Amino acid sequence: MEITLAHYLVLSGVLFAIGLIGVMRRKNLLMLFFATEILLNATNIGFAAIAHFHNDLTGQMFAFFIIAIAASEVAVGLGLLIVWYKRTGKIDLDIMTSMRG
Amino acid sequence: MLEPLHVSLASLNIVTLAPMLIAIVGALSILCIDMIKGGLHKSFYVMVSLLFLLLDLGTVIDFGNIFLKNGPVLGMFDMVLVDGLAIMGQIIIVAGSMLFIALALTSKRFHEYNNPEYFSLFLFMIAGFQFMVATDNLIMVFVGLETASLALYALIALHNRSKSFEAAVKYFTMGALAAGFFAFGSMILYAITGAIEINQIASILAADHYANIGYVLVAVSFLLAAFGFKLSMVPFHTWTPDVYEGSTAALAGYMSIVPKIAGFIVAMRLFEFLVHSGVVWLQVILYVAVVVTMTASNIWAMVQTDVKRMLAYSSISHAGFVMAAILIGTTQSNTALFLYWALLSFTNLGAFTMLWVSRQKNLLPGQSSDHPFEKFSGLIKTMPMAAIMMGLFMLSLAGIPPFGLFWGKIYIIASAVSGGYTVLALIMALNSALAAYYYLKLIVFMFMKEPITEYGKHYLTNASLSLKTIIGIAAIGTIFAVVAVNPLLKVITLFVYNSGY
Amino acid sequence: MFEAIAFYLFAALTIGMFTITVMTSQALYALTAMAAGMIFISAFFFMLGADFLGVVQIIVYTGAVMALYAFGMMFFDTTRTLVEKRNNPRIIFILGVMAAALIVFILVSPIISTHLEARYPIEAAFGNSQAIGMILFTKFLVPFELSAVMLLVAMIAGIVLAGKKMDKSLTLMAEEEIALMSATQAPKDTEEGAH
Amino acid sequence: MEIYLYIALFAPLAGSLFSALFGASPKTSVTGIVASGLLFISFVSSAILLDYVMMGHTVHVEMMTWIAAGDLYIPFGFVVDQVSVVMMMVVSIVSTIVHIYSIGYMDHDKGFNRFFSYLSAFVFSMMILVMSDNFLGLFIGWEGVGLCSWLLIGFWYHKESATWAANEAFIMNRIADLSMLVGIFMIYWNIGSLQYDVVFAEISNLPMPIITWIGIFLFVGAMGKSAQFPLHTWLADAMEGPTPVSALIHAATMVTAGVYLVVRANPIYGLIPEVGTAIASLGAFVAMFAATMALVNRDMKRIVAYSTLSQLGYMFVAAGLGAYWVALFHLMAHAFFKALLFLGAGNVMHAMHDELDPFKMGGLKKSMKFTWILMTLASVALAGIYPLAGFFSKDLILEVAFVEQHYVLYTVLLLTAGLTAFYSFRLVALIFHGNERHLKYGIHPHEAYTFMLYAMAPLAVLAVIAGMVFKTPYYQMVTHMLPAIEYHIHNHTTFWIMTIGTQLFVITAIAYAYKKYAKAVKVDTKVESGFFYQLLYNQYYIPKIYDELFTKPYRELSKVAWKQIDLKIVDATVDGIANVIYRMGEKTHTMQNGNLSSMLRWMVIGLVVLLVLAIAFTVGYNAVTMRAM
Amino acid sequence: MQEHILSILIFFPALAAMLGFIVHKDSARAFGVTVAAIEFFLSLWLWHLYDPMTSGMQFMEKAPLVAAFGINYLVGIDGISLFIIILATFFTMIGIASLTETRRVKDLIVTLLFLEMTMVGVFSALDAIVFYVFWELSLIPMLYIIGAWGGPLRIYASVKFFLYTFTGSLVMLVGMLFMAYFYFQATGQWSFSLLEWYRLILPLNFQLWLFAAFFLGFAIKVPMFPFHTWLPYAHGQAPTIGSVILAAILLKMGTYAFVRFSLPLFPDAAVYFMFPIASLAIIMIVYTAMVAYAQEDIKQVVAYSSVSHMGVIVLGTFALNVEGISGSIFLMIAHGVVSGALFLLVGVVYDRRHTKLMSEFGGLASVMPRYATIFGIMMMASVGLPLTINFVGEFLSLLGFYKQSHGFTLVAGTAIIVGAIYMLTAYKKMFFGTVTKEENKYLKDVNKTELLALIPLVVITVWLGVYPKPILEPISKSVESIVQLMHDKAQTPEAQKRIPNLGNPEVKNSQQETH
Repeated sequence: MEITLAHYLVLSGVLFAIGLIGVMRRKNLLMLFFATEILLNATNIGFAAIAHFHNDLTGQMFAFFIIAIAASEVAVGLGLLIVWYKRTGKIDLDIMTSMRG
Repeated sequence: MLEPLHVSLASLNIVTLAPMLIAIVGALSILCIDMIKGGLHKSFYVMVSLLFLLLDLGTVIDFGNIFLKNGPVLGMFDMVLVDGLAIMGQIIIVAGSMLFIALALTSKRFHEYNNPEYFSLFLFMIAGFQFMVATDNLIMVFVGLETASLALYALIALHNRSKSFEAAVKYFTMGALAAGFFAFGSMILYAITGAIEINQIASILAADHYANIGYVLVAVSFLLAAFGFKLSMVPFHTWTPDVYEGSTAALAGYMSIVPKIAGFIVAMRLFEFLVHSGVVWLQVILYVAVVVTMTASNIWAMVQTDVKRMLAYSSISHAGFVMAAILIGTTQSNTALFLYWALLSFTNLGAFTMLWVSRQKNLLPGQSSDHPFEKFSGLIKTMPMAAIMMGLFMLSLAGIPPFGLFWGKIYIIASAVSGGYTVLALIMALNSALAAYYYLKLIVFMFMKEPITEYGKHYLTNASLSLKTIIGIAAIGTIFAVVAVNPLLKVITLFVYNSGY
Repeated sequence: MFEAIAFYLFAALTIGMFTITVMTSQALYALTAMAAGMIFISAFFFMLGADFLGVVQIIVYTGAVMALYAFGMMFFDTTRTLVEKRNNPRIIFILGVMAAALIVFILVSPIISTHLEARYPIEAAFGNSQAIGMILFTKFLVPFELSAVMLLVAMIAGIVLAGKKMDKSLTLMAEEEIALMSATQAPKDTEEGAH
Repeated sequence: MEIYLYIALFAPLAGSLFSALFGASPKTSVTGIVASGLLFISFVSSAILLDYVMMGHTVHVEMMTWIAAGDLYIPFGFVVDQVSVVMMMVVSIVSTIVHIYSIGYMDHDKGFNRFFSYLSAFVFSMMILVMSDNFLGLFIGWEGVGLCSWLLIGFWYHKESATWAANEAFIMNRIADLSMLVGIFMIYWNIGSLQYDVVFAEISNLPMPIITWIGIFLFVGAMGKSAQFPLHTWLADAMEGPTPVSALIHAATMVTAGVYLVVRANPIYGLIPEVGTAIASLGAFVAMFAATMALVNRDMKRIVAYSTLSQLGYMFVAAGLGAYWVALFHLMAHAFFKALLFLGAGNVMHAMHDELDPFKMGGLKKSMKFTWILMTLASVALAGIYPLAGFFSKDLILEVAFVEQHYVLYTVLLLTAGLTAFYSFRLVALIFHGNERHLKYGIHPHEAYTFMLYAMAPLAVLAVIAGMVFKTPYYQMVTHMLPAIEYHIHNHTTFWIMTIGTQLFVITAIAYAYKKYAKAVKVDTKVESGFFYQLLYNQYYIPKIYDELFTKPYRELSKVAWKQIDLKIVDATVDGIANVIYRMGEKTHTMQNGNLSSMLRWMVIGLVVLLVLAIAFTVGYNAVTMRAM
Repeated sequence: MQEHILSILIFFPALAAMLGFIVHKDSARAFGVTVAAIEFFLSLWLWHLYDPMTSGMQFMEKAPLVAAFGINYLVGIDGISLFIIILATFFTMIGIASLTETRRVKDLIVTLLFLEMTMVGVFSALDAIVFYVFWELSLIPMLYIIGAWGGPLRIYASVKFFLYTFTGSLVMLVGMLFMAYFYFQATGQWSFSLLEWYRLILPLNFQLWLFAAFFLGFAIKVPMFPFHTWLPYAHGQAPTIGSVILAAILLKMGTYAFVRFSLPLFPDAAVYFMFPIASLAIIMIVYTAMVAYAQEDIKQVVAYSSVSHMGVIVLGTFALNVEGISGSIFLMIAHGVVSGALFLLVGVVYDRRHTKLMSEFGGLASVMPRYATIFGIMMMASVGLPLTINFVGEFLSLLGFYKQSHGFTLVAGTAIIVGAIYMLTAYKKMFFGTVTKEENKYLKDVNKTELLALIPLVVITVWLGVYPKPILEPISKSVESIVQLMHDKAQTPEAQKRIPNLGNPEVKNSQQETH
């Protein structure tokens, strides 16, 4: 049984879906950010696999940059979270509804 | 072992990086200046930023001249693409930023302007957007986009009040999700084509005769979702009103112009080749998306009680309107897109600045948002000039001739007509009527109602000479737009046509 | 065969870990599970011959990102369980499953493309890291530099946002207060800037 | 001669404008005198023109262009020919007299000046009507007299009944005017001109149905002005106006405009005898119909008005039967004696303090001798007793009917003649004879101003001699234009039997009237409660029917149109669309509930929808391409 | 100066309005009157310069606006627009002169002057986009006038007015763009010049669609049934000056546009839609007359009467022959004068009593005789009495349409009946009877200022009723060229039959001169 590209892609898809579920169901902002990390990681697997099966480095490069982006996002995200937490004492997103309509 | 690579410097075209580098250098120098001598007045930073942006704009315009002579230029291992779209986009980005950065010169003190980092981030953001439009490499797009977005999140939050934090967090989170979409979409495109340059993707797909149509569509779905977020297409628009409300009027106005044009340019590069290759699905989806975005946001804008939120919905609707140009996909429509956006920048600049000058620091008791309609009640009696200006911008937004946006509007509708999208043209026209309602609502408040005294005190208190000048510029740009339309049209057509769009 | 076993093993592990991350109500569990999941992912990278990527994955994610999150968690004091209200979990479930099903459905079909050609082929002759280095500093130089800028932006943003500067709103403070504050805090601020 | 034409035409206008200058100021007799004087001038000019026309000339002037667009060319053109000059004379004589009379009659009225302004304006309009040389010019006058009639009926505007009657008159006339306009349109589009000479020259070239329709439409127009059934109700109500107005407008001149039109358009009607017969039949019917209503009415002026209506019927019989000159002749004679009758009635009213019910009068011959004489004279003339004017003109119509072998018409007209005599003398008897019933109401009658009586005198003279003296010269003159047909019963025996028989019949009717009403008035309750009496008294219930059938439904329908249709359907639809859109906004903008989680969900939903669509499309696409392969 | 007189005429009021901001508010009215008077005399001068013997456009001016897109500032007038322009300047002058408003007069004056610019602009524009610009721009001053100086429901009324007309004109805009696109396809160049569009002969099905698009915009403006419901509100709530201008000029834009755009551009479609439109016109005439009859508010009566009269105008326009079209254009002017005057008159009594309900009045004829007289004259003009201005137009319009259909004209002719019914009834309610209300007993009659406005209108009403030639002749001449153009362009046999061929109008004109 050979592991094909499709296997990796399916894995990537499944992980992405898990990420989506997390994004949708998390009310804790911190854990919501975890879910977005999962999304990016899922994509990374896909890129690496495609790069492998196409025998091409570009995919790996893309994955590399995605990792960089993910790291930056964490920094900014945490920064935002901290100010928010300092202001409200909570990181529950359900209280974040002062603007609506 | 690896052979050393010999790359001639000339072939790199390093100069293509110049505009972005100027912005980055500007950002860095602001940081350095702050380190050397802190506590400088914000006007200093505004002027420094303006200077760098001016340089930036100068180089871009210079590229424009070169482009008209030589056609599109690739640089830095084909990472940087300087074609008409990129130049037009950069001009709008940089010029728009110049106009909006000056809005920091308020008479009141606001938290963010006392932080030099604000200006530095602002310039970084511009660099990010410039990278984003000046390439057709998806990685570059992605990284540029993220650079700009991260800076933007920080800029919003720097306003330092809970609403702005809330706005930033919402924007950030949704942005992260959209980034995931973008990444996944690019991955699928890469999977089927092995390329991440849009023009190569296009040619490979064409060579395959779209054999993997399913994959293409899934990829397009993801990318549409990602850009739908950036361009605030329904139902990916939900961040827009909240973020606009949470940030300052100045920044909200900025967001309604600059990030979107960057998004449009990428969307243009990404989707138009698909539309042209007869991917019916995409045409239909775009059609539906355009119509729904325009209509739904117009309807929602009607029921708003806050002017800034109303303008947020209105900017969604404008985005939908302009998205139609991408759907139509002719040279005329792409020209119309730029024309429309250029004109919109002036009008929106004016409208948001009018909000900005009326900004008070604290909400009054019973006031739930910064700019409720009641605040503008009877403005014609208390401050006639302000009322007339605001009225002017509203009329322009509503597309009443001969004010700025009207010309953009007719050109887009005309392109729809000549592109064969008659029904779309009608829908667009009728949507303008819907939109007129809420713009009119503000006019009604300003011109036809009695002033509410407690708000009267707070109007125009944030105004300064520079802000008034900007309003003046915006007003002149709006009123006399007709003079500029012809040259703009000629230039834009040249740029767009020569870029192959 | 070995590859298959490894794939399924790690796939199961990753999916499991991430499911825990998404489903658990304990932030600590979630964090731990995610860190584990990240490491398992790096296994795929190694399997796929992307050694460099695998290493980066471990260092950046498990090292840097997770550390950041851990700091954050300590700050937020979220080790206690956080009760998350869910209004309609069914929608989430349906949407999630649908998304997964759709993606899987489309991805199981084989990719047939005759025009694929590797433009930066992975050559066995030299190591992956070398190849990466090669193209990273030629072809991908600009994105690389740009991501440096991006990281700088992220850093500035993080510092500005999380720093003390945001504790008090300059917008709302009176003029005298600011004067007072800058007098007392000025040295500190510069110190912070120097870091 | 043209100068006289202009004088005849514009002198009344000058009078009107002069009086109008004083419209808002208090009474000055100057206005009355000047207006009357100017009318007299007009009369003199008309007389000069008559003389000129008698010599066989006609005067035709074109003053200026009025409307010219495309092929349409309508000037202000005026013609004085044999027909119009007769009308001009009638109009100018009667109006001059009425003007002078009014100086006395309106003596105490606040609106004295205004009155003369309106009255002279009326004369001017009438002059335009008769002198115009084209149909549209005629229409100007036609509408002008309508306007003045409206003004004058509603002269006492504080009276509800007066203003109501004024509006009724105007609106009813408008109905007819529409038909007239349509007639004019037809003429224009078929002939290309509205000038009489052109039209009459070309009319015979048109296909028969078109001529017929033109005839019908024009006649319907005439019906309105001449108050023919079914557009007659306004005339009786118009008696709300001051009595001189009734004398001038609603007896002598305006109401005869319809007859004038038919006479004028004789080249048209000459081609369509069937329409003529219909006109004659309608005329006969109206003659009878109006006379019956006059029998029982208790309003002096209304009785006279019905008699006018009845006489108009006579005229239409003549005109319908092609005896245009006879119609015109009766028109003229009728103008004199009917105006006289009205003015007499005016005197009575004055004396009786505007009491109109003859049953509340009586024995007035003592205090108002001259009036009595004049009114009796007029009534005799109306009844058609030899040798007064009515005899010559009315009996001629009977002869016409007989000669043309319309025996039914003849019988009807004959009977009507009897009725006419009866009700005329019923009125005279009730007013001037018997007990002085008015004393009961504390009214002490007095004779009118002498100058008013003098003013009436010429009319009396004309009423007496018009038939005898004018008949021959008139005949000679008008037959230049109108078909010259002598209506003689060639059998002398028949002629004499008929003439004497008619006279006897009429005299019997007079005698009966005197017998019944001259002495004491017995109110026969049995008769009065009878069906026929009530039917006649209520004018055949026609006003009521109109009210129920047209006025009320129209009012209700209008209400429905406004409240139900306009507000609730048309406007509500527009507002409804707007509201639906707005509601949609209100309902759906809660989608933006501010919760980040749902925002994210919206994004995922969007993505999933896109994916579903993508896959659906792919599956469909593949299926199609597979089949194609 | 003569060659730029139209531009001067258009932009002078706007320029003056700008300066008007500086004028002290006490002198604002005097300033407004001065400017409006100058403008009026300029327009009279224009008439003086106008050569009535030519049927084409005169005083043409052209300047490129957006050359790349074929938009030019192109203005010019012919006999049709000339008099409406004069009417507009005249009414602005009269309106300002008789202004009784006391609240924020300066704003009002400035707004009115801007409005004047747009009005003159609409009627002199020969480029579709320029036309559209002025067309839309005219909404804004009106919106402000109604919304700021109006009655209690003013905001609803003004917004409704704006949105309704705006929606219609947007559809029209799409039509215009389509038209330009056709021109582009035919010639390879964008152009919005009407005169160049006239040369296009479109296939029937395109004509139908385009006609419909234009129609919607115009019909709402006219306003035609069933798009008329904004009008009663607008009139009901607008201040006197607003109603006057709205009724006298703004409504005419719609019917004018029919003549300028719909007929010559789409002759076949005009014939195709002739009867449907005539039906609508008849519904307008009869139905709104009935609605007018049911009104309780005198201003609403006049407002609905406007709709009814506009029906006659539309009918005349779609007679598609010289008589009908000339008549309808003349009626536009006539109706402008008469309804303008009627609204002024209603304003007189409103100023005194602050109510417009007819039941509040009664017997005014004895209290205000001069007022009653003038009202009476205008009312009679409104019901179309001969020798008043309205008659000429009404007669010609109906006469014209009679050529096309007997039955329709017969029904439409009921205008003269139903018109009389509501007008006379209203007049009776207001002026006749006895004075019952104490407040009405001492009402002042019209004063000098009001007479200043009303007397000229009375004079015009009678003068043009008696001697319409100076206006009718140039109109007729210009209409002839339009009809001929339509005939020449007509493709369907039906259209060729219905639109008369005038032969060579020049030859015919000279013949008429000798005549």
